[in-house]
This record gives sequence, C-alpha cells and structure tokens, in this order.
Amino acid sequence: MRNAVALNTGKDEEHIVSVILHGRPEHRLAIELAMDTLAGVERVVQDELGKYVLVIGAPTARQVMQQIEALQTIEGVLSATLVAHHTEASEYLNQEIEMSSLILGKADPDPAQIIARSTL
Amino acid sequence: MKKRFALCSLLVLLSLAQADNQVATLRGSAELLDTAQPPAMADEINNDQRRVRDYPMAAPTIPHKIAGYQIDLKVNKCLSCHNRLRVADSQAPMISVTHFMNRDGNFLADVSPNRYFCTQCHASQQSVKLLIENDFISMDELFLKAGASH
Amino acid sequence: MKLTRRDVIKAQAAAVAASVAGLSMPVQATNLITSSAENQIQWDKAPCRFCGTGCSVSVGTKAGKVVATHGDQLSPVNRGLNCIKGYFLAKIIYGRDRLTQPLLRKTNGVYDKNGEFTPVSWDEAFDAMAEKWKATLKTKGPEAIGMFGSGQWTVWEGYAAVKLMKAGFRSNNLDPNARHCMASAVAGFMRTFGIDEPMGCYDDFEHADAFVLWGSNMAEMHPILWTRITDRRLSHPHVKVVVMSTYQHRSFDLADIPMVFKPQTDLIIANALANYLIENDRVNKDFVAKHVNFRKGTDDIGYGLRPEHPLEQQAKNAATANDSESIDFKAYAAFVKPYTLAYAAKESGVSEPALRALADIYADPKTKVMSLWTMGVNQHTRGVWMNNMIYNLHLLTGKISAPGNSPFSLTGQPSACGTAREVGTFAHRLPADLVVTNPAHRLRAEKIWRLPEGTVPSKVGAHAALQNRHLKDSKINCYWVQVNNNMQAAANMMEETYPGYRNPENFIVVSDAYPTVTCEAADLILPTAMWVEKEGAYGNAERRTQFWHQLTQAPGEARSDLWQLMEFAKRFTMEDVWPAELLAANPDYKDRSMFDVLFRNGTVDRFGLDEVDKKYANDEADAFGFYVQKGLFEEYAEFGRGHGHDLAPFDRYHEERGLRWPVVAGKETQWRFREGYDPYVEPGRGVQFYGKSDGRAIIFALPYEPPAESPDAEYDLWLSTGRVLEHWHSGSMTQRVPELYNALPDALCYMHPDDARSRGLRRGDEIRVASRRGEIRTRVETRGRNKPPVGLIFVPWFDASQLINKCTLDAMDPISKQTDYKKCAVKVAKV
Amino acid sequence: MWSRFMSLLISSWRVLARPASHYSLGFLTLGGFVAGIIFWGGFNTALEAANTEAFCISCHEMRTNVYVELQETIHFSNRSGVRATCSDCHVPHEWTYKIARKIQASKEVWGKVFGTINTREKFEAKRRELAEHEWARFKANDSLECRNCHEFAAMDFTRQSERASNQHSTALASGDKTCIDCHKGIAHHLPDMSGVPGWE
Repeated sequence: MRNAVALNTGKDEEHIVSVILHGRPEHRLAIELAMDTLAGVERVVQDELGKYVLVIGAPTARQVMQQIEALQTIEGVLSATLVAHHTEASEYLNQEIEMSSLILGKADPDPAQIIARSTL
Repeated sequence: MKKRFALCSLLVLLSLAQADNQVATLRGSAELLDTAQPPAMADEINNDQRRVRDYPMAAPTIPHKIAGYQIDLKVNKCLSCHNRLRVADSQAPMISVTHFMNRDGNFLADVSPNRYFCTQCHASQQSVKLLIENDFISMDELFLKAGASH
Repeated sequence: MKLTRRDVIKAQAAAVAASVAGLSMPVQATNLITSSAENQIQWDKAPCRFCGTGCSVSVGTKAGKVVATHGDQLSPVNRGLNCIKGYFLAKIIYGRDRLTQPLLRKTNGVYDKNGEFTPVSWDEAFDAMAEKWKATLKTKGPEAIGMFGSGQWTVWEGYAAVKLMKAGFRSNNLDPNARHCMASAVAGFMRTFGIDEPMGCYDDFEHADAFVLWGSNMAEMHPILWTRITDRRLSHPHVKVVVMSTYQHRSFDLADIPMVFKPQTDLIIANALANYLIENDRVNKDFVAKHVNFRKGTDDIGYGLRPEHPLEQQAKNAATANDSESIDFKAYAAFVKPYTLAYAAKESGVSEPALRALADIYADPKTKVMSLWTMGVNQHTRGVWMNNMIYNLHLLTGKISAPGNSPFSLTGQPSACGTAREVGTFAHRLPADLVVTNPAHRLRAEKIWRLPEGTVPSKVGAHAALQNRHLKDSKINCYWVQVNNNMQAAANMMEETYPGYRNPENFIVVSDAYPTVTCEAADLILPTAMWVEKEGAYGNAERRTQFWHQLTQAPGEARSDLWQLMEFAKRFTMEDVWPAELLAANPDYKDRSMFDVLFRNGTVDRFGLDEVDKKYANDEADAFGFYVQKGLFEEYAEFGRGHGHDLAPFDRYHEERGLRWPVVAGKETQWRFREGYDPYVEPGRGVQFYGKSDGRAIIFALPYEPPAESPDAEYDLWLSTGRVLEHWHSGSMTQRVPELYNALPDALCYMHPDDARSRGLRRGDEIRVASRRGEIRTRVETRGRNKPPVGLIFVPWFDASQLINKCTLDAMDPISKQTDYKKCAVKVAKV
Repeated sequence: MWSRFMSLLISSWRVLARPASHYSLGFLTLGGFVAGIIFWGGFNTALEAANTEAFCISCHEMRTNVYVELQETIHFSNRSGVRATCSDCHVPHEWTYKIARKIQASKEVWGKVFGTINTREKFEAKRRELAEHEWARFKANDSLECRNCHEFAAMDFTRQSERASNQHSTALASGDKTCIDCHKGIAHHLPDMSGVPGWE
C-alpha cells in the first residue's frame, strides 16, 4: 500500500470545483452580470456560443451546491455541470509556492494529502 | 464410457511436449497442469487510513471493512455514515458532491440514484502482496521530476 | 512570481473542465497551468478497454505517459461515470512484466517445441513462423492453418485478419473468442430476424417500466448500464426489476421480483410465459398478424461434443440442428399449452406467484419491458433456443423496436459487435452478415477486395472448440492466437486445449501484451501493443462505433496486432498461398507478395500519410507508408453501406462520441425496424423486419431439453463459472492493477453454508473441485457476494492459478457452437 | 351401600371444612414444597426448552428468514467461536423480564398458528414492524442483551478501530447513545429504513 494520510476531521476546509456552464448566447450579458454577483464564482474562460468554464470556491460542499443551483436558475442558462471537485484544509491552500515547484510540487507540505482529498 | 475418455486423455497428456512454467507470471512457478495450493483468504484492511490516489479522478478505495454491508432497495449502509446529513455524527468523509448530480447534470437534494450502489466504483482492499508490480507513473511524480529539473 | 496553492488547484480544476468543454485555456486565466509545458496534461477520448458497454473515457497523457483516466462527460453511454475497472484503466498498460520482445522456444540456438523461451528479433520470429506456415500449406493445404482472434481486436485488426485468412491463406479456420460469448445471440438474431444485433439501444433504459434480467448479473458485468437501470428504478417507483439466475448475486439487491431457478429450466419458464400470454388473451393479434411467422424448430439436436460421445450417438437431429418447419399460431399455442405456470413452478423451483407476477409484466400492454441477457442465456447448450424464446415473448406482445420495449442482447467484449460480428471474423462469416457458404456473398467480397472469383473458400471453417479438437487431432498444425487467453478461457482444458497446444506436431503462436497461460503453452510469443498504444475502433452492444487515436508508445519492440498481421503477409508470394490453377486463371496476381495483393490493392492504400492527424502518432501508418486504418475501414465500410449496416465516413468518428449504425445521410439510428426511426423501413409499413424477405420476424416453437451433464451420486454439485466486477475476463490486465488485485486477489468457491457443513467444510478451507475432466484447488467462501442455492457452486475464471476450465465440459449449443460454461457436474472435497 | 358412601363423604367434608388445628404445619409445608418442585421445575424446564436455537428454528419462518441471515454474521461464526444464539439477544436473562418476554411470546404463537408471516413475501411486509419491536425493547433496557456479553467496562478502545473507539469513548460512554442506536442490522438484514433516525 502507498503511504497513507490520517483522516482529516474536516474543520476549516475549503472546496474548489470547476463547472461548465451553457447559456443562450443572446442572454450572455445578463448571465455574466448574474454570475458575477454570486459569491466565490470566478469566470475562467468562455466562448462566443455561451459556453463558460467557472471555478467556485466555498467553505462547505453545501454552499458549492447552492451556488451551482443558483447558476442553473439564471435566466437563459441551459445547464451548469460540475466537473472537478477538490477539498483541502485552508492552511494548505494559503501556502505560497514557487513557480518552479509546479503543481503538487516539492514545496508542497504533503503532496499525498492533496491528491487524497480530490475527487471526481 | 466417461472413464474411457479420461483414460485416453491421460495417455495423450503423457505423450505431450512438456511446458514447465517459464513465463506465466501470474501463476508463480506452478506448471499449467499443476494445481497449486491457493493462498489463505486475507482480511480486509481496516485501518481507516485514507490512501493516496494516483490521479484526482480515480475512485477512492475503502480503508475499512465492508463485509456484510447491506446496500439494496431497502437500505444503504455506506450512506448511513457518508451521506451529507450523516457526516456530522459519523465524522466520516462526505461523498463527493459529484454524487448529487444526476445523469442530466442537475443537482438533487440526496445522492443521485445512478450512484446508489457504492461498490460499483469503490472496493475495500485486502492485505495481500501484489503478484506483479505496476510501473504506472502518477502525474505528481512527473511534476516532481519536472520541478526538480528546474 | 508567488502563488498560493489555491491558485494552482483552481487552475488545475479549470483545465480539466476546459478540456471537457473543448475550450482552450487563455494564458492569463491559467497563469501556472500553461506557464510551463511540463504541466500540461493532454486529454483525449477513447472507449474503455473492458466490457461490451462501451463507455467513453477521457485519457490524460503527459510526457508520453498515460497519467489519468476519468469518465467522459460528453459520452451518452456513461455521462462521466466509470466502474471501478474503468477508473483504474490508466494502469493496465503498465504491469511490470509487459512483453517487450518476441520469444521463441529454443534448445542450443534452434527452435525446439520443448525448448526454453529465448528472445529473438521480429525477423527471426516471422522467419520461423513463415517456414512452418509454408511447409504446412504445401503438405496439408490451407485447412491445416488456423487463427483464433477476439472481440477485443480493433475493427481494422479483425478486418485485416479476415482478409489474411479467408482471401490470403484461403482458410476459413478463423474464429474469435466471441464464439464463447456471443455466438448464440448471433444465431438467435439470424433465425428470428435475419439480421444481427439489437434493434433497440441504451436509450431504452430511460423509457422502460420493467427490466427482466434473464440470467444476467449486470451489477457486476455491465456496471454502468446497471447505474442507468438503478437510476430509472429508484427515481420512478412504478418501475419493476426482475432478476432471474441459478444463484443469488449482486443484481438481486435491486430486484423487486428475485428468482433463483434450477439450471436449464429457463427453457420451461420462457414457454410458460408464452403460454400464459396466449391463455389470458394477451397476444397482440394485430401485430402478430402483420409482422410474424411461426415455425417449429428441430429438436433432439445433441450437444456438439465429439461424434463418438454417447450423447452425440443418441441425438437424432444433430446434423440438422438449425432446421425448422412452418406452422401456424394454433399449432404454436398447442405446442406451449403443456407449459403451465404450475408446471414451470414445479420444475424450476420458483414460486408460482412470482412467475405470475413476471408473466403479467409481459402481459400488460401498458408496461414497457426491456429484457436483458448475456452469458446465462448464451453460454447454454440451448442458448439459441433461449434467444428465440425471449424474442417470442416480445413478438407475441408487439413490445419491440420502440423506446422502452426492447429485447436487448448484451455483449461481453468491447468490440464483440464492432469487430467479431460486424466484420465477421467467424468461421462461417464475411463482413456485414455475409456468409462463406453463399456464392453471391463470396463474389461480393471478392469484388470489393479486388480478388478473382473463387478466392474465398466455401467450406465453413473450424469454430473455437473444433479448432482445439483439430489441434489435438493434428488436423490444424499452424495456429495463431491474438488478443485473447484461450488456454484459460476455453472449456475442458485438460482433454482438449492443452493437448492441442502441446501436440508435438503443432506450431503455436500467441500475440499478447502480457505473459498469459496461453503464452506459456505457445512455441512463439509475439509482444503486442494494446489499447491507446495504437489507433483503434470498437463497436459496442448498441451498434455504437467509437474511435480513438494513438496516445502513447508501446514498450520495447511490442507491435500492434494490425502491424503483425500485415507485416507477416509480406513473407508470402501468391505462389506460396494460392493453388496453381487459381493463379493460371488470373496471371496478373503472379509474382506478387500477399501483402501487395491484400493491402496494396488500390483501396486499402488510397489514403496517404498527409491524411493522418499530425497531433497524434500512428506507428502503423509510418511503418507501411499510408493511412492503414482509414484505408482498411473505408474498404470494409463498402460491405455495409446501402445494406442496412451503413457506417459514417472515417474522419467523423474521431469527432463524435460514437455513432449507432446504420448511419444514413449522416444520421445514426436508435430503433431499427420501426418507421420514423429506421430509414430502411418502407413508408407505410410501420414495422418491417427487413432482415427477412417478407419483413416478418419468426416465433419459434421449441421444447425443453436436458443439459449435457447433470449432478449425480458421485459428482453431486452444479458448477457455474463466470466473471466478477473487479476483474476483466482472464485477469491478464486487471490482476496487474494494484487496486483491483487487492480488491479481489484470488478466485474462491462460492458455496451454500449447508453444502459446506454437510461436507465438513468451513469458510476458508482449502478444497479440491473436481469434475470427470480435471480439478483445481481453491478455498470455500460461504459469505461472499454470490450466494448459490444448495447443490450449486460458483467459481470465477479470472484467476490464472486456479484454472477452473480444467473442470468445465466442452458441451455446446449445436447451432451456435457456443460452449455452456454454466452447467457441469463436479464434486468438492477437503484437501 | 349407597347411604354408607354418602355418610363417609359428608364426614370427610366436615373434616376438611374445619380449620387445620390437628394437621402439622410440617405436613402443609412439605406438601406445598413438593407441589412447588413439580410445578416450578416443569415450568422452568419448559421455559429453557423454549430458549434453545433448535426450538426457534423449528419454525420455518425463523429458519428460512432470520436464521439464514444470522449465519452470515459475526454473531454466528467468528475467530474465537463464541457465538450468540437467538435467545441470547432476544430473551432477557433476568427472571422477571424473561417472564414478561415469554408472555409477549404468546403473540408470536398466535402469529405462527394463523400464518401471519408464513411466506417470504408476508415476512418482508412485516419486517419493519418486527424489527421496530426489538429496537424499542433494546432501547428501553439500554441494550441489556448486548451488554450481557459486551461489557462497556471491559472494552479496550486501543484494540478497536479508530472509528469504533471514537464513538464508544464519546457517545456510548456518556450514555447519550446505547448499542442498538448504531448497531441495527448487525445480526439480520435491515428492513426499509426510511425515516429511521441515523439513516437519513
């Protein structure tokens, strides 16, 4: 068995998820205004057909789901589909790392932890 | 009648070119015609230690016993600890929110029915030695390499 | 520049989503992800390597390695889900003991059947092979050459094999391991509908009101389809699930009506249900009058054993097993009349109320029924009959070819349909349902292949089990096995398979990625590229054809089966393989290599390297100098286009998550034989079973006949073999994935506690499971996921160190030639 | 003849009707004692006989349903071979409770006679109700029958899995929860648990 990590009792966690959102192109402005008002929702990339990739950060899974439900109820939104979900203690997420150490890189306190806590 | 078949097949076997085990690595040293002693039945690992996953999307394996867990039309034993409303009491990790999303991408209040049978993706692990090592390199190992090369 | 882990994780999450959405990440949005090439994971689609469901997975590659896989969100089959095998797919190509160079048995530097496996070059390997092949062709002719393939061949690999064997070597001794898996389903389709493969599709899962599993354990064998049934059942309370089997298994966890029946009595149950429909006036008379004919099948057809076997001596109609005579509805009704529910209950051991509840599901015109089956029905000495009898129920009620009304034959292998069945790698078949026994069909193939008339032999070749018998009897001496592990998979290993492979007169070649037990029994082992180490195409159980690109390099000198087949063809001139008279009549084929005639025929080689997508490697195209896969596919597609098997143009499949044939005017077909869905149905016909000339499907009157071998005083237990969720087939891939191996490392003998107690056994005891043919040692499991009734044991066959097929009997369905792996008699004793 | 018999009867009635001034206390006690032994012993033997597993599974309702399920569990077979029989969990060990339970049992005899669960279907239909009776009983007596073997004081938390020791050292120790609250379905299959606390 690979090296294991103790069960995290889950206090002060942070949830990061990415979402694909399809909206009607004609509603684009309204949709963008609406989602920019939602806490923790960031627009990462989009195309002119009304397709968006969003990232949502929230302290609990419940809030993540509320935000996605909120997105789905926006006028002109066809679908908001969750793709990746990552959970981790905030203390880790706040850590600064060097560009050169890259994702899950050597500066990481415990790379195992991060992998172990992500789910899809 | 049958006896005669068995007999002549035995004679055939004697006349054959023999094949002592040279390559069939999953059989250890046992020759094809041998009946090797089966290994003793191992126990499920029950240490609650969450395991490293080689990539984020891999379904996590179960770090505790699930023998006798009932998952059927009546009840789902796994969810009695891992479901959203239960984790406060059980302190077990909650099932990923992806499990609340149904086939059409809509969010449901409870776990999505198509995710109901946990054991289709998640299995407990037995304490046994691997027959064959696996040389899969995980992305983080690659990243570490890449990082080191800077 | 400083960043927090938060930025990194967010960027990574976004990258995954963007790859799924098909959006490219702008640099500023992914400062870190795109800032260094080393961090980029490239995502591509590929069908899963395992079962016939045909899930699509997103494959992540980096630095030439497969580093991750996850369910493809865009796939209509699995919508982002995978089963436990699928989640660990990335690891199947990285087992430490991958074969990386050819191995030839040698003593003192020369080939010796009893020699040690010695590394050799591909040249030496092919030289040794060609020498044996040529010598055998001279002395014994093409019928002494054989090949055993697989439903795990890619479409073009199977197609190249058909050309090589049937046109090149002019031998029909080509069969796939799909013979063990699908043959009864194929014969069932051909007898009832005259055209192969299901009329419905997976969309039926979201429309049906009831699901009836005939001996299938979908919870373990088709997990993702099971999630769709579970979804439907749990979110629609009116939906009913009926699970029928000879032992209790995981699918029973969702069963509203569970049924454990005595082996072989499914024949009685099926007839009893038909009789119930007739006696309760639940027959859809209008449908039957318009779309159905009735026939009575031949009975007393034997068990496909060796001719000298007493059972074959007794069987009256073994030679005419597939015959039938026309009858009318009255005669059919009279035929099934004796099969009352009470009689069925008595014979099967299932309670009469349960049987009635099932019958009412078929009877109620408002209940949309999906019947599902796989090995329980197909691996059955009367498997073709069972297929026909399930169709009987759907035809009597008209519940067919409409959303939710669907008799659905599931497949075991990823391309059992796409390759074995559609390409026609069976001993009697040619592409698109054509058969070698039909002169017009042979002519059509010869025309498309640009070969002279009379090239393709008309005699049906040796099927899977017969190939092993011919090897043992020295009738086949040169034998090539690709993409399967038949020493472990074929029944009666001790009396047939092993003696055949180790027969001193035979030369056995096995192409595989890993050293399996079949490799162990071989004389030459060829290291083979697998899955995304080559460009490929699979066809799943719902007629969906799916493509993938080559995403990584095979290790060492491993080469794809396609490369091996085509490269080997270069070793022969037409003089080596064709008779003088055929060449005399067609002089322009003289002095040409078999490779040129088969693969440089102006069709296969018509697409140049410039057509290959530069983003991806393509080792075969590089090796042969043209887009091999596209050329083979487009030539193959000619067979089906305009004949009910239309495939889309090659390039489109690289864009789509698969398309369900027939693809006419760019549109796929969901429900065949139904006007409005199927373009082949003539306007106004409503329903047209166009596989039959009069557009009518056939309801068959077929009786109960006993199994080939039943428990007796000495061998007092039924043995059923099968698969488990965590392992695929013989385990050569999944036993090398740590998470899957640790989930279920060894095979066990699943047994009823009372059977254990009465034999003085307890859980974990080492036991000997012995039949009249052979024995294995294993351990008792009385608490496992499978719960057999008293009198039956279940032993899975994935475990290479517990070869349960030493015990099984090679009795088969005489029509389909598919072996019954579910019923033979064994005894169990403590070691 | 007839008159002699009548006079004897009458005279003996007079004897019995008078207070027992002439009979020794010893006679009375001894008589009572003997009678006691006979009745009480027979009663108890009967009780004990009705406590054996053999008796329970002599009914097919028990044998084909709950007993089959028990056999798959750790309470039936385990590493040390110490196993629980039906009565260990379902019949109180302390006398007065036992009698109470036995009186309840008369209802089950009734059920047996009228076949209220004599098919698998009927049993499944009643499974929730029957289970709830047992849960209620265990809850009421603080899982007494569990504790007869699983003594809280004797639990070594260091020998338990992390999950188990967490729960036992907190909820169980504080008396906030009792065994049955978490260990439902430990010896038999569970019924439909919708609405049962802890199974949301």
